[in-house]
Parts: sequence; structure tokens; C-alpha cells
Amino acid sequence: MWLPFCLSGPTKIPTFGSQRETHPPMSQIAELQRTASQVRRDIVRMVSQAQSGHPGGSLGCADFLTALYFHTMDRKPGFAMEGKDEDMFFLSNGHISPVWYSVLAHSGYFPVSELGTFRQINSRLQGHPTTHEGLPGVRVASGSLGQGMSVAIGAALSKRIDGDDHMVYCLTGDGELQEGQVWEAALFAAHHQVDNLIVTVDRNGQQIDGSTDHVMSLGDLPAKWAAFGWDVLHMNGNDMADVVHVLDQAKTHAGKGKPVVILMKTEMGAGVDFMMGSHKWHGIAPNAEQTESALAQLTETLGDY
Amino acid sequence: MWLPFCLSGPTKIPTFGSQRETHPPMSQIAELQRTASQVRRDIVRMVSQAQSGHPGGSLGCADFLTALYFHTMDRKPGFAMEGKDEDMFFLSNGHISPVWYSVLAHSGYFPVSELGTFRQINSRLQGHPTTHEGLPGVRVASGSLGQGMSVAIGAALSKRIDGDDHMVYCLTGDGELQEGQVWEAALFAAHHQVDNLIVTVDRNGQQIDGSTDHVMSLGDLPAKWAAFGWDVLHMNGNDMADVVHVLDQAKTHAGKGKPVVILMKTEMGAGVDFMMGSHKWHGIAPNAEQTESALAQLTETLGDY
Amino acid sequence: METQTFTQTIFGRFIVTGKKATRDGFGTGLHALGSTHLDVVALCADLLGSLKMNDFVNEWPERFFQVGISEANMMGIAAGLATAGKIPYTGTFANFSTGRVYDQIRQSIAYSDKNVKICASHAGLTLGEDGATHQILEDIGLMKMLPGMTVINPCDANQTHAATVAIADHHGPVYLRFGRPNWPVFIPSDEPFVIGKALTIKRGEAVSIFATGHLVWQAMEAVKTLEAQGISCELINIHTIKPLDEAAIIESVSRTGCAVSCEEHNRLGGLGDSIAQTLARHLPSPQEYVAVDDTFGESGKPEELLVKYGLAPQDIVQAVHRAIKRKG
Amino acid sequence: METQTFTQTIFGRFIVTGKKATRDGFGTGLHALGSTHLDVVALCADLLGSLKMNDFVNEWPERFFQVGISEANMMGIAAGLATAGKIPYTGTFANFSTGRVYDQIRQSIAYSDKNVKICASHAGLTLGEDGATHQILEDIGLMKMLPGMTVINPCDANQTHAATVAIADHHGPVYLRFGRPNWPVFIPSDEPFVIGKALTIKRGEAVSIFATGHLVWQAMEAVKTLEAQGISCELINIHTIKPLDEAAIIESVSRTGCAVSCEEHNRLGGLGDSIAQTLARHLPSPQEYVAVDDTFGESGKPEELLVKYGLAPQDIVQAVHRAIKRKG
Ligand SMILES: Cc1ncc(C[n+]2csc(CCOP(=O)(O)OP(=O)(O)O)c2C)c(N)n1
Ligand SMILES: Cc1ncc(C[n+]2csc(CCOP(=O)(O)OP(=O)(O)O)c2C)c(N)n1
Ligand SMILES: [Mg+2]
Ligand SMILES: [Mg+2]
Repeated sequence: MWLPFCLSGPTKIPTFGSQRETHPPMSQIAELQRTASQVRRDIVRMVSQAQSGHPGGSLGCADFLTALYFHTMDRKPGFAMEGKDEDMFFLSNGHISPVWYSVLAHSGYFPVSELGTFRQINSRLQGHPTTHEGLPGVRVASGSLGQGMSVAIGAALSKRIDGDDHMVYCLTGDGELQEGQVWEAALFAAHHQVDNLIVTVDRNGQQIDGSTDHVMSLGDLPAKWAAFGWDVLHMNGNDMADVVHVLDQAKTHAGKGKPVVILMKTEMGAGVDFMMGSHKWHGIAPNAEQTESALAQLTETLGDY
Repeated sequence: MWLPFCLSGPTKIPTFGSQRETHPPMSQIAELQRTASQVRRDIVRMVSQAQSGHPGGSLGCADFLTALYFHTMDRKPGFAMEGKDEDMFFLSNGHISPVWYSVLAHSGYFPVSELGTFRQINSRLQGHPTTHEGLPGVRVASGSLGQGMSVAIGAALSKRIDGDDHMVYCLTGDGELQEGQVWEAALFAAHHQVDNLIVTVDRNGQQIDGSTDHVMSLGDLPAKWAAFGWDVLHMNGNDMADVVHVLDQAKTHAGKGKPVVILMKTEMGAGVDFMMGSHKWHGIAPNAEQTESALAQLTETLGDY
Repeated sequence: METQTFTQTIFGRFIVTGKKATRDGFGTGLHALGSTHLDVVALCADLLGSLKMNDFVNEWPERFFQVGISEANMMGIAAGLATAGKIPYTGTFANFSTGRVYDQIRQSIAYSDKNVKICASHAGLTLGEDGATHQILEDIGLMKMLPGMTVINPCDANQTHAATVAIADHHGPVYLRFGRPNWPVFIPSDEPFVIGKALTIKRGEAVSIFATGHLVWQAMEAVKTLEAQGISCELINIHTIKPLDEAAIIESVSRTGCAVSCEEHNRLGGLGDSIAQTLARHLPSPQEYVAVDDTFGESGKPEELLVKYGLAPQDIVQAVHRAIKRKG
Repeated sequence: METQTFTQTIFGRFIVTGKKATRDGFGTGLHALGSTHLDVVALCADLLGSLKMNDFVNEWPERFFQVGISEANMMGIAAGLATAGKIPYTGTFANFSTGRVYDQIRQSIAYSDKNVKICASHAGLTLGEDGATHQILEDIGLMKMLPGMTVINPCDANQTHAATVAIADHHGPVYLRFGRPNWPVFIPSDEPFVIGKALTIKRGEAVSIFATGHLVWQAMEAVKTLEAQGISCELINIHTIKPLDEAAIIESVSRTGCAVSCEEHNRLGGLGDSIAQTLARHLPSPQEYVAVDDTFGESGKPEELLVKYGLAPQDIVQAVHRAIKRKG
């Protein structure tokens, strides 16, 4: 069960129409959930070990990134920076690097054991993702917010020039939407009909100083994207079945002259009870006791790094 | 007669409801038109004399700025940077400095004769407006687009702190709305209920490289502002009666918890036949012959500088 | 203990009294201004806790504006508030206080001569684990190139507090740079902060060490070693990079004959280059740079990074040896 | 006529062949790349005509992207295009190519090592009447502080054309700076452009003049005067500010004993400071700056502004006299 997330303005229930796909089999969903559980353990352990990093948004996006890499994206073996003839993903809200690193490692881009180097000196797993140390899977640095969508658009344009019909995906935070560059990119993508691009917004309603409503309200967010000319979908980002379904759905919306945005309702800290329900765990590390408590809530499914 | 300007999406006819004011007497409109005619002459002569500058947007906004300074704004004699206990105006699209300089001079901020120094070395009338040379009437530099609305918001907040119930006005270009900072400011003003602010957009549909539709479409602009939480009004910026009317109207929309934006339809180059109908006269100066032809179309009403 | 005793002996009134982050000094300074300067207002771009602005915000909520994650807008709003007579203090990380908003500062604040105080935390490598996207090493250079901008980088929490307070009474735009980690506190809490006036930590004959920000402490550690080696060092704290105290620099180098500049900044464009220019124009002398060697930083603990990127006391010791060796 | 004859005699192969804007050289260079480099794509932020990009756009419309007035977005899109293997050339004014988008360039391009060519017109005072909001005098400094960035400021239309072409075959981010006004053309059209290799315009003994961009011509005019006064000048065109040809600078000053740097830029942070750093670290020597003295510009005609802000040939002549006088 999920509800479209809409802070104000009319509630839009997305209708999927004739192109609606059948849901993937439950076995696949369960498999993805198992992976996501391990990803969550990795996140907690990485941030705990480094005693710094951003567990809140990472946990919230664990289901989405797991589904994206293990179900949705058409990826080629190995890693080529240029991403020709495969789908590409750009993480704009770079602070949730832990979730991405875990998913990348489990996807085979680099050894899972390397997760233990997160945020330590001489590591390829920088606090915020970067190409600078040559970590496979990462195509651009992020961390300073608001830039990733523009980069994703560039990659999408390149695919268009090259006649490559693969997709480009991008994830942004919701607080991040307060950066004007996001709306520059939104205008551009609509004007240039960049319809091989699917942007997902992590609509957890939280940022550093409090809820987005409190800090700088995004108001009627679906209306904003619609007014900027985007095709707007909704997703419950912590319901794996819905994630898989809406991602499948989104692909069928591509190629129709409009860029696609998925407003993904998540819970910051999802999966760890004491990290949920507020903005507090945006960017702090759990102590030993908290780590233990968190891990007790997350089944080890693929083996800890 | 005027039509609300709406490039795409549903046409919204503004309804003025119970607070509708009566139109000002025709004599006042005629007086303002006379002033605007002189302002247009000044613009043409300044740009022609300097052989550089931006006549197109300046001519299009001549009626608006004339009405704003001679009808709408509550101004104090002299010039105080801080603008306490008076209305304040910020020009964000600084390239249309000629129209502002002319209106400022005729409003008494500095000698009309100084218009003859426009864009010349050692002048206070810089190519783009600035406080740097101490020109009375100007409160912040502009020219690099997209910044003025934020500054106007700051002034409006200050008035709120000080319990000063005067208004803050701001003019922006429409191409200028492609700058992300504008949407940062839009989000802020709605969130903080900056309702002592009236922003006008010069919706001439043109920018340097062509029409806004061609260069980077603004799509459904009323919907964008509405989705960002603003109270949206429409105006025919080249119909003095409508300008005066909608400016009066806008004031009655202030103080109601929402920032107010007026989408002002204008014609780039308005008043000079060969400068209208395209983007071509955004930023070039007329030669001697063209200057003569332009001036022949504009009655000298207050005496040339 | 040893350090303290030594410091007491050698550095006169500069005695280590504890450890505190420079941003804490900003937080207390801003809070102090709240009651003395009613025109001071504060803005923050979703980093209240990091900037230590909470005390001010809690006591004067009506003089605080949360702008969310929109730094460009914050700079414009600050300019507008200043236009109307307020003294706005903006708060965000150093990267987002400068590079992110350079054009906004340039036009709406510097060129417009607005009385805005741009207060920037988490400058340099010592922010640590967040890594290079956040570790700006160019901000001094960015801000010093703006005509009319005052650029200040205090060396400890006390000096940051004093600078935060002092700039309120200076009319004009100011860039105030400070950092994240706990750091030794050794400037007396009653030491007056004079904008543009270099602060001599210790007199000496063989070399002039000019240090700013966190590197002042590193230089003090280096001087301890050097003096033990019998090298008499002059150590000057250049807390104000602009306007630069050229007279103090020239006077010192005219006696010592060589210079070492120390900063948590790229070797290009920072304090070192300001000193090099001063010397090139007035007193050409050997100068050695202790600075990041034109590379990006990375994640790690502050102390580890200072070592890896050549900003440790030992690097200053070596730079001093090189500088002295190069003297005529 | 006289100038040309003189130039022919004194400056060897550097003969004035006419006047053309450096941006024209960019336009023709970009157009030439269109057919030789199929991965070259172009982006512009609503300034096509000013950037002289029309020939490229008309011939390869599918390789051009109009981004409207959103420079930050343009830099990000360019980074994305480069990621996927394209060689993007971005075009807007120098101010909006650098200060407006510093953080975007820093993170998405420089730190990410993207092969983006940031092409910037209307740099410096000589854009003229638009005034200070547009006349950036800090862009060299901004871009040179970014690790891995190549910074090029050619001196005439031919050199700009050659540089535009040359950077396509250099992997990595490049900042290419050029200007608005018509300007003497004196670099032979077949002169190879070697990134990072200073170009000696004239050998001499008494002083090393290092000039970049439009100031190379001003320096040539100055040298004419100085040689007539019997002063033997070495004139070196530093078209690449980063990586700096330190060897050429040191070699020259080691012979002449003093330096004069000439640039259409703030005195702080530009070419002069790069040279001062090089000399301070290797060969301390008297250096005089010909640069804008840390002020904003203003509206006016290019030539008037060059005189008012101290960038005229006469200013270089005086700087040379001062530098020579200061020699040991
Ligand atoms: C340009 C920029 N400004 C400020 C920051 C500091 N910062 C890091 S994360 C964050 C909050 C982001 O909110 P959101 O996008 O909602 O992510 P969430 O907290 O939900 O993970 C901020 C302000 C930054 N990284 N970049
Ligand atoms: C940040 C920035 N980018 C680019 C420019 C160059 N520029 C000046 S005016 C203009 C077009 C503005 O369009 P619009 O706002 O519609 O004004 P109009 O042409 O209608 O007067 C551009 C791109 C600028 N001044 N500032
Ligand atoms: Mg969030
Ligand atoms: Mg327009």
C-alpha cells in the first residue's frame, strides 16, 4: 500500500492507463528486498565505522537504488566512463554515497570489501562520490547539491546524438530542489524534449535543519514539475513492489517528448526505527550501541563486508 | 483593449473581484502617456548617442516605469539609500537602464541633462545601473541577470522587520527567468510570505538569440508562478490605462500572505515601428537615419535633454 | 602540558588554554552581537548547526532568515537587507559562500558596496571526511580579487569571536573564513582584533613566517622545533589577507631576509601570492610556500590530511630551512 | 604604416596584417573544428552572435545546444556530454563563464576531469560600454586556482583561432579567454600554438616583459618606444597562464634581472602573481605590475578605459623604467 505524496494542492492519483505492466513476480521482489536489507546493513556499518557520513537519506533510498541496479537498468559488464549502449545513472545528492557504494559493490563494480575504506584517507570511496580516484561506477563528482540533473541531461543528449536508445537516470534530494540550477535543468529538458531521462526525487520531506516544509517549503511539488513541462509519476520508495512497478512504468513514459520525473515518497532512515520520523539522522553517525541496535533490525542476507 | 498573455496552457482571464478599483481619470492617463513619449525619445537618443545599449526592452517598458514612478510609487523627496518609509524599486534586467535613467531623471533624482553622458567614460550613467558612481535612485548594481528579485526580497524583509508598510517593486526580463536564482527567490518569497513585494515580468517574448519560445521556452508561465505559490496578475504593458489599473490592483493583492507577480505583456521596441516584432533590437544602437525615423514617431513632450 | 609551558615561555601572552573550533568563536561572536547591534541580522542556507548559529537564532528569531539550500538567493537577500540598513551575516560552508555565489557577491555585494558579512565555515582540508567537493582551497583567492572586499581568516576560536564582533563596526563587505575541527586556542580572549593589522606572535631574526588560519598553530609548533635547533624565527599572524598589512611584511623581511607563507589554501592565489606580490614590488626576497600544491583534497581525518598535503609543522620546518638556505 | 614597418623590422615574423577581434578567431577556429573533430559539440547561453558561433551552428545544428540564460546548467550539461565522449565547447561572456558558475566548473568539470572547453568572450575592460558588471578582471585568477585546469589567453585573432583548434586535441578542461574589440593581428596564421609554451616575440637584455591577451599588443607598442630610448627589451607572450612556462620566465629574468607583467586583469590573482610566485620561489627579482589596480572597471570606449586604468603602452614604458631602476 502506498499513497502519492503531495504536501499541498490537489492530490493526484497517478493513472497508468493502457501501458500498465503486470507486476514482477513476488520472488523477484523478495530477492530485491533481501539485497536491500544487506545494503542497509552496509550503510549502517560504513557510517558507523567512519564515524561520519549520511545514513538517513541513504537508508531511505536503499530500495530504489537496489531496484534500479538489480532490476531496471540495462548495464554492461565492467565499467566504461562513456556508458555507450547501456543505461547510465547519476547521483546528484552525493551525500547519500553509502547507499550507492554498497549497491555498486554488490553490482560488481568493485570489491565489496572496499566498503570498509569509506571516508578514510587514500580511499576510492570518498565522502562524496567522485571520479577523481577512479572508482568504477561513478561518472561525475557530486556533493555540492543541484548539479547532477544538468550532467544527466548532457549524457542524455549525447545518447540522442549517437542514436543510442538507452536511458539516463538521475536521483536528487528534495531539499536539493531548492537549488535554482535544478529548475534551469528542468526548463531545458522540457524545451529540448529530453525524453530519455528519468529523474527521481527522494521526497523524504527532510533536510538538514528540519523538514522541508519548515526549512523552505516545496509547496505543491507535482504542480511545479508539471508546470515545468515534465511527466510526473509517483512512487512509494520504501515499497519494493511499487518501486519496481513504477520504474517499469516510467520507462514506458519515456520517448514521448517529455522528460519524466518520479516523486518518490520515502522515509529518512527507513529500516532503522530510531533513525526514522525526523531529519535528525541526515548526517550523523551512530555510536556503538546504536549501531548494534540498528543492525539487529536488518537481516544479513549477502554477508557483511 | 488587452489580452492576457499566455504562451501555452489554459488561458487565465484575471478576475479582479470585489476589490476592483475604478480606472484613474483619462487626463491622468494622457499625462502619463505624454511622459512615456518623452522617455521613449530619451531612450532612442541616449542609445543613438552612445552607439551602444539596449533600446528594445527599454522601449517596451517605458509605459510601465513611467506609471510606476509617476503614479504608483510612494516616493520621498531626495534619495536615501535605505528607502525607509517609501516604496522601493529594483531593476533586475539591468540592460534596460536607458528607460530607468530617463524615468529617474524626470522624477527628479538627477538632472535630465546627465542623460547625455550615458555609457561614456566618467559618467554616473553606466551601461548597467550601479551604486558605484553614486547615481541617486539606484540601490544595487544589476546587469548580470537573475539577481534582482533576491535583492528586492531582502529589502522587503527589512521593511517587515521595521514595521514599514511600504511596498517593494521589482522588474525582471522574461528571458531572465531562465536563471535558476529567480526560482530560488520565488520559492523563498512564497515560503516566507513576502507579501509586500510586487514583481513584474517584462513578458515581451524575446531575448538575445531569438524569441523565448525558440531559445528556451518558458512554457506555461502563469502555471509556473502559481505552482511556486505566487498570486499571478496579467497586464498589457503598452496600454497605459491597463498598466495603471493593474498596478493599482496589485497593491490590493499585497498583504495577503502571497507575493504578487504581474506578467506584463509588452512589445520589444514598442513605439518605434522598425524596432518591433522581433528580438533584433534587443541590444543594438540605431544609426543616424534610423534615429531620425524613430524620433519622428515619438512626440517631444517634456523637452529633449 | 609541555607545549603549554613552552608556548608560555616563548610566545609571551599567547598561551594555549584549550581546544575549540573556530566556528564556535563565530557562534559566540554572533550571539554577542545580537544584543549590542540591533541591526545585525543572520541568514543561513540549511546549515544552522554546522555554523553554530543556533544561539543567535533562538534568541532573535525575528532577525534570522532561513533560506534553505539556495546560496545565490541568500547573497541577494543579504544585499537587499543591507541596502535597507541592516547588517546581514550569512552562514554556510566556505565553498558555498564563495565559489557557488561568486557572481552574486561580485555584483550585488562587492560592486554595490553592501555591508554584508559573508561568514564561511568548513574552509580548507580540515573539514575532513566530506572530501574535496567541500574542501575549498581557493576561497581566499576568490574573495581577495574582489575590489573593496575585506578578507579575514582568524587562527583560533578567540580570534574568530573577536573578528566576528569587530566586522560589525566596519562598513563594507567582509569575507570571514573559519573551520570545522577543534583547534588549540591561544589568542587571549581580550586581545583586540584590528582589521588589517598583522599580529606578531613572536619576534625573530632568521626568517619571517607569515601564517593565517589553522596554520598559525602549525607554525607555532614548527617554531618550537626550529628554535630548539637554534634558528630564531619571526612568526606573524596575517589574520587579514585583505587589506594586507604590507608594511609589517616588508619591515619583517627587511630584517630577516626571507619569508615562509603558511596557509590552508591552494598554493595559487592565496596569502602566499599576496606576499609574493608585495615582495616582488618592494623587496624581492626568497619565499617558500607552505600550501596545498595545486591539487584537490580528499576524505580523511584533519591531522592525516594536513600531513599528506604538506601542511604539518614538519613541512614548515623544512620550508624555513630552504628559505634560509636561499638567502643572499 | 610606420607601426607595420617598425614591427616588421624589430619583431621578426610578427607583422601586423590588419585588425580583427579575438572572438572572431574563436568563431573561425570552432567552425574549422566542425569538420575535423566530429566529437566537438557547442553550447551557448543566449549569446550566439557575440561569441561568433553562428558558422558552427548553421553548419552542424545537431551538434549545437542552446541553453538560454542558464550558465550553471550549461556547465553541467557540458560535463555530461564530455562524460559520454563528446568534446563540448561552451560559449558565453567571461564573467558568466567563470564567476557565475565557479562551483559547477569546480565539481562537475575540474574535479571530475571532464574534457570541457570553456570559451569566454568579452573578458576584461575592453568590452567597453557595458561596464563593470560585465568586465570581469578576475577570471584568470578564478580559473588558474582550479587543479587540472588549463588557462589560455591568446593575444590576437590568429592565436585565438590556433588555440581554439589546439585545445580540442588536449584532453582535459580548458579555459579559453578572449575579447570583444577589434585588435591588431600580428601572429602569423601558420604559427603553431603550443599549450604551455611561452612565445618569445622579441629578445632583449634590459628587462623581461611578460604579457598576455590584448596587452601583448600594448607591450609591442611600448617596446617600440623603449627601444627608441635605447632600452633593449625582451617581450614574451604568456598565452598559457596555466600550466605556466616557468622555465622560460626564469631563463629570461636570469638574463635581464627584472620583470614587468602586463595583463587585462586585476593586479591580484592573475598572471602577475603567477610570475611573482615563480620568481619568489626560484629567482627573487624586481617585478612591476601593469594591471588594473584592484578596482572595478566602468563604461567607456576600450582605448579610453585602457588609458584610464593604466593599461596603455605608456604605462608599460613607465613600469619598465621603474623595474630597471630597481635592479641590483
Ligand atoms: C550547494 C550545497 N549547499 C549545501 C550543502 C550542504 N548540504 C548537504 S546535504 C544537505 C541537505 C540536503 O537535503 P535533501 O536534498 O533533502 O537530502 P536529505 O537530507 O533528504 O538526504 C545540505 C544543505 C551542499 N552539500 N551543497
Ligand atoms: C547572467 C547573465 N547571462 C547573460 C547575460 C547577457 N544578456 C544580457 S540581456 C540578455 C537577454 C535577456 O533577455 P530578457 O530578460 O528577455 O530581456 P530583453 O531581451 O527582453 O530585454 C542576455 C542573455 C547577462 N547579462 N547576464
Ligand atoms: Mg530530503
Ligand atoms: Mg525578453
